[in-house]
Amino acid sequence: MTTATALLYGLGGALLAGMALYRLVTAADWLRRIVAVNVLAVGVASILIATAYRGPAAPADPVPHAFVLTGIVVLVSTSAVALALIRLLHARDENHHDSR
Amino acid sequence: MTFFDILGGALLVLGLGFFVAGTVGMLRFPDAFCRLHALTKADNLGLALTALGTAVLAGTWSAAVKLALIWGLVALASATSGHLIAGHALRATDRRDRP
Amino acid sequence: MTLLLLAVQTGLLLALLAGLVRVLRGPSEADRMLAAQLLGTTAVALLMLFSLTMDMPRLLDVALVVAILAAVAVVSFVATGGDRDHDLL
Amino acid sequence: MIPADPALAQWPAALVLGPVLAAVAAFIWPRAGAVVGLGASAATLAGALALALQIHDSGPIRTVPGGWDAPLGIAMYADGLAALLLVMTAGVGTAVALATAGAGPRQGTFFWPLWLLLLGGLNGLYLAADAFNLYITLEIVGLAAVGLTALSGTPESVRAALTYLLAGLMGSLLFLLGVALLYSAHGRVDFAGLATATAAGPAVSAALVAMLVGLALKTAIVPLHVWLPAAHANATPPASALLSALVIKGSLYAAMRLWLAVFDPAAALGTLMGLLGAGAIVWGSVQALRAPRLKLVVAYSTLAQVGLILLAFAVAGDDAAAVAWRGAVYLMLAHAVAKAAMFLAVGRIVAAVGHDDLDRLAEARVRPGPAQFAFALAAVSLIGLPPSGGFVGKWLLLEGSIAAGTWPWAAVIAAATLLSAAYMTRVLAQFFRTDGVPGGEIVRPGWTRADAVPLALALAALGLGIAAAGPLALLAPVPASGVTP
Amino acid sequence: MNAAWLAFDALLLAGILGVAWAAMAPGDAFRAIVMFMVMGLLVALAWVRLRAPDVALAEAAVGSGVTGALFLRTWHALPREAGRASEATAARPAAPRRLRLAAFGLAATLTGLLVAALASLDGTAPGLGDAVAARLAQSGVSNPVTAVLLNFRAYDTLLEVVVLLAAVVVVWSLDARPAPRPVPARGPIFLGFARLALPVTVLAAGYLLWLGAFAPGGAFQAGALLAAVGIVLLLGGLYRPGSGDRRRARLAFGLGLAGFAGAGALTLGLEGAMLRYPPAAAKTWILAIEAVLTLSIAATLAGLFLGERSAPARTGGERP
Repeated sequence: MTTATALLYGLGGALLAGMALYRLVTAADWLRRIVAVNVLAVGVASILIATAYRGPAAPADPVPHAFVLTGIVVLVSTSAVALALIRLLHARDENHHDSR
Repeated sequence: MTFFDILGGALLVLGLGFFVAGTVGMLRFPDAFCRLHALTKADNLGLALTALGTAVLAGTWSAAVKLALIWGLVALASATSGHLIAGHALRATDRRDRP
Repeated sequence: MTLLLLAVQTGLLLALLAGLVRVLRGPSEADRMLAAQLLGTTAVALLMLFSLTMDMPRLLDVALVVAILAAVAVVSFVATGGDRDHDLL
Repeated sequence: MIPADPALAQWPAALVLGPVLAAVAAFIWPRAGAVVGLGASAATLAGALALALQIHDSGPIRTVPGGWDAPLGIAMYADGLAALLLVMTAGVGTAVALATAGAGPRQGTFFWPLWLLLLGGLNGLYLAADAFNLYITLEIVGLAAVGLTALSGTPESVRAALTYLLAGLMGSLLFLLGVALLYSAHGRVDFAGLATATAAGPAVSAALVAMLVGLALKTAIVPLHVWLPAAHANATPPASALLSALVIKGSLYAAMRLWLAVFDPAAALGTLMGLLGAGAIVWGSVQALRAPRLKLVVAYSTLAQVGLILLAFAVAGDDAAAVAWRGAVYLMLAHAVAKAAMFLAVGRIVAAVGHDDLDRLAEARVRPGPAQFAFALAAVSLIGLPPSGGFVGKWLLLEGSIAAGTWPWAAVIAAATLLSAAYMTRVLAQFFRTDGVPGGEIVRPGWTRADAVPLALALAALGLGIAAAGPLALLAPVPASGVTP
Repeated sequence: MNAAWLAFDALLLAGILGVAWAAMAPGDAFRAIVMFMVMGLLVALAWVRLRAPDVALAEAAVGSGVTGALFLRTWHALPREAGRASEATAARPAAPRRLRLAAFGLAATLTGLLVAALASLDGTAPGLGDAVAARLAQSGVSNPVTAVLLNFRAYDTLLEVVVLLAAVVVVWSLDARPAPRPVPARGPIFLGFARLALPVTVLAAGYLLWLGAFAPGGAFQAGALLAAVGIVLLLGGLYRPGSGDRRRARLAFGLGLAGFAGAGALTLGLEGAMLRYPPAAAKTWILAIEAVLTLSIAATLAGLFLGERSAPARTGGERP
């Protein structure tokens, strides 16, 4: 981390990751856990993007940017699956209650 | 400092004023309808002034065209959602009043 | 001049953060969505200023996309009733 | 480093592209799913075998898809270890696919694309020589595995799939965090460059910890295993077979590769891994001894078996470690084949008896002899009795730990054998008990074609012990040389 | 000046941290979702500040937009009382004190490790920026991020598209039956908006795709915008998928990967390495792949949104 800006956002990423981990373990509902996973991903991305930063004048390193772009798409895919499972879980539970 | 610098700066400061006013209105007004009223005016005008100021300072035609397009889109969305949110809030109030 | 732009920029960010209070408090879903719309517009304005202060005119493209998405998001929300009276699909 | 023979260089990429393209075809034309799936699985097996032979004859293959060499580009690397796992995956997968080909239409529609995506993802994982590339393959494997878990459609399986997805997602994000730290420390993520990079500091240590914890979550290493029993015990039998035989091995392989090729971990960390392994052996075995359902016993035994493999991380000293690693890899191989056989056999038993409640098995009127026989044969390999593949693996592991002078690990291996014998005996005893059958005579269904696959796999698990020389020859240089891509 | 920027960045970061915390806090689920979407917005601003406009675009479009829409769709499907954790969505009751302490310990350890790691970095690792710049001329495009994604590390991107397909396969495997439920028609205001905004969005998507070769933009961002169009069409009942469309949808989902992997196989045969483009035609290859990807990504993201059908429609005929 060569610049104060990069260090700032990098440390922010570390905090985000810690916060997300805390909520991930303690959250009581599935929806909140998926949000927490997304926050964790933002923390990781923050570290990568901060690593790539080379100051206000120089262009940034594009390779970590590509990593994060890939990560974003992977995460939306996984979140979609998780949310579909939550909906299905709820639908099954509801049917269960109906039939009682 | 050229004339355009001063003009652009003034427009941006004015734009900020509208955004601040809109935010204050949204925080202070008592119900969704008043807030809607404050919001649609504030963000339209605020963004218009900001876009204008940016265009003056950027000083290129391509920037100006893009800024106009952005403002148009936001204005359209704001008008639409203003109507729709009002309808939505109305329905929600109706529901609450019903036993 | 740059300092003035930076000050305006910081002012916009402060307004944005203050607007979060309405998202937090609600109380109705319409209130939260309304606040989110204002935040989206403020973010677009911030991106416009970034294009000047960071000297990256391409950021206007980012502003354009954010504007479109904010519009689509809010309109989709309210168009579906914004509540659970209507099924989504 | 690009091999002179261009035909050779195409094998690794083709092993990833083939299954992926087949998955698309199976998804678009569900009716052709079984044909496409079986064909692609068999073709992948043939390709993997050809690759293994090439590597056996002429050494590891390194290619750079895209034509840009690392660190900017991505390298693929195939050595004996990768080749062995490629063959294992395609082989076990083809067998499971054969067993599935007759299943119902709903499962068929989505089983085939999911399995083919899993196959392509695992192949990519084994061939990865780049940390970020490895991350994406882990995600492919994870998503396909979740899909397979939820395929049975029962509420339990949906809940298990959700838990599994979340655990896996957290694991892969921790892994990605490690990749980010590695990039920020070294400015590159290719294994070869990382291995030679000198600067080791807090960032690299943190990366190692994050990646190992992430992979441990995905491999279900006790105490990060909570998702596994529900996922493996509630999926359909073919899905369970694939999940426990192959998916677990993917992340375990990744940890092994990083451990051997990228990092230079402290001996204390190795000891810690060994202790975790010993803990997993005890916990998994005790749970297997107490589990009320047959499928749960089999699922918990996976925890114990993974713990056994972990012991290799603890063996220090070049020569001793080399022997122990070969044992660990052979255990992975034997476990994959035997566990697939076992889950498929359990599927047959459940289909015949109607439940897998262990206490009520002795009361069952129907006794599916062939499936029980296959289960017993697979149990021989899992316990590690001669002449099975499990025996060879355990023996090598034992030899390594004795050569290193670490007697406690040898004692753990012996204890693991006794414990696995105990929980397997508990199951087998129920198969033979007939005193609980309330009156009437016992029905013994004869052989059917569906029994062939589990039996063949169980026999293969035994055969791995008899024909160990071939596979072990591939592993000869692990890890003394040639392991760095 | 620097101090002013630093203050601005610190303020933005504080905002992100606060919004993230609020998004994960227990309580009203709708509030959490809106907070999450706002977080995406702020994070996009942060990426812009760190000179990563490509990532900012993707974060706004995919991270905040599409993911937010997915969350809202799930929120709709949950019961009214699910504002708080309902029985169905609850993983377990509120965390006991001991668990919270353990979680805090874990989180503090993680943050501590990361802070120590980041503080130890002295900026000696140069990264791959120079390597990219040196070969940019040979890549066929002039936007370095696109060059990395579709040329230097195109294999990673191919696998990323595999992940996308795997996700849609799983989501669609969760329930394969079509939904008979009719979509209510929308009012004139909505239709007026749609008539104006949707064509603009489609144009913007095309613009982003074209832009990606030399400026921030590209297939994924364009695909996400197109997906937004698709989602509005679906929500507004302007497009009603019939039973025959499922096949076509599968085709659209698979097309991107088939095209990309097919290009991989073709280059493997022609050039002897997967995704090594003929140097003179690199730009054509990249644009062709990106065009197919954009359409397929748009369809896939919309397919992930549509997903399996809502429960009452599915089980209506089965109840005793």
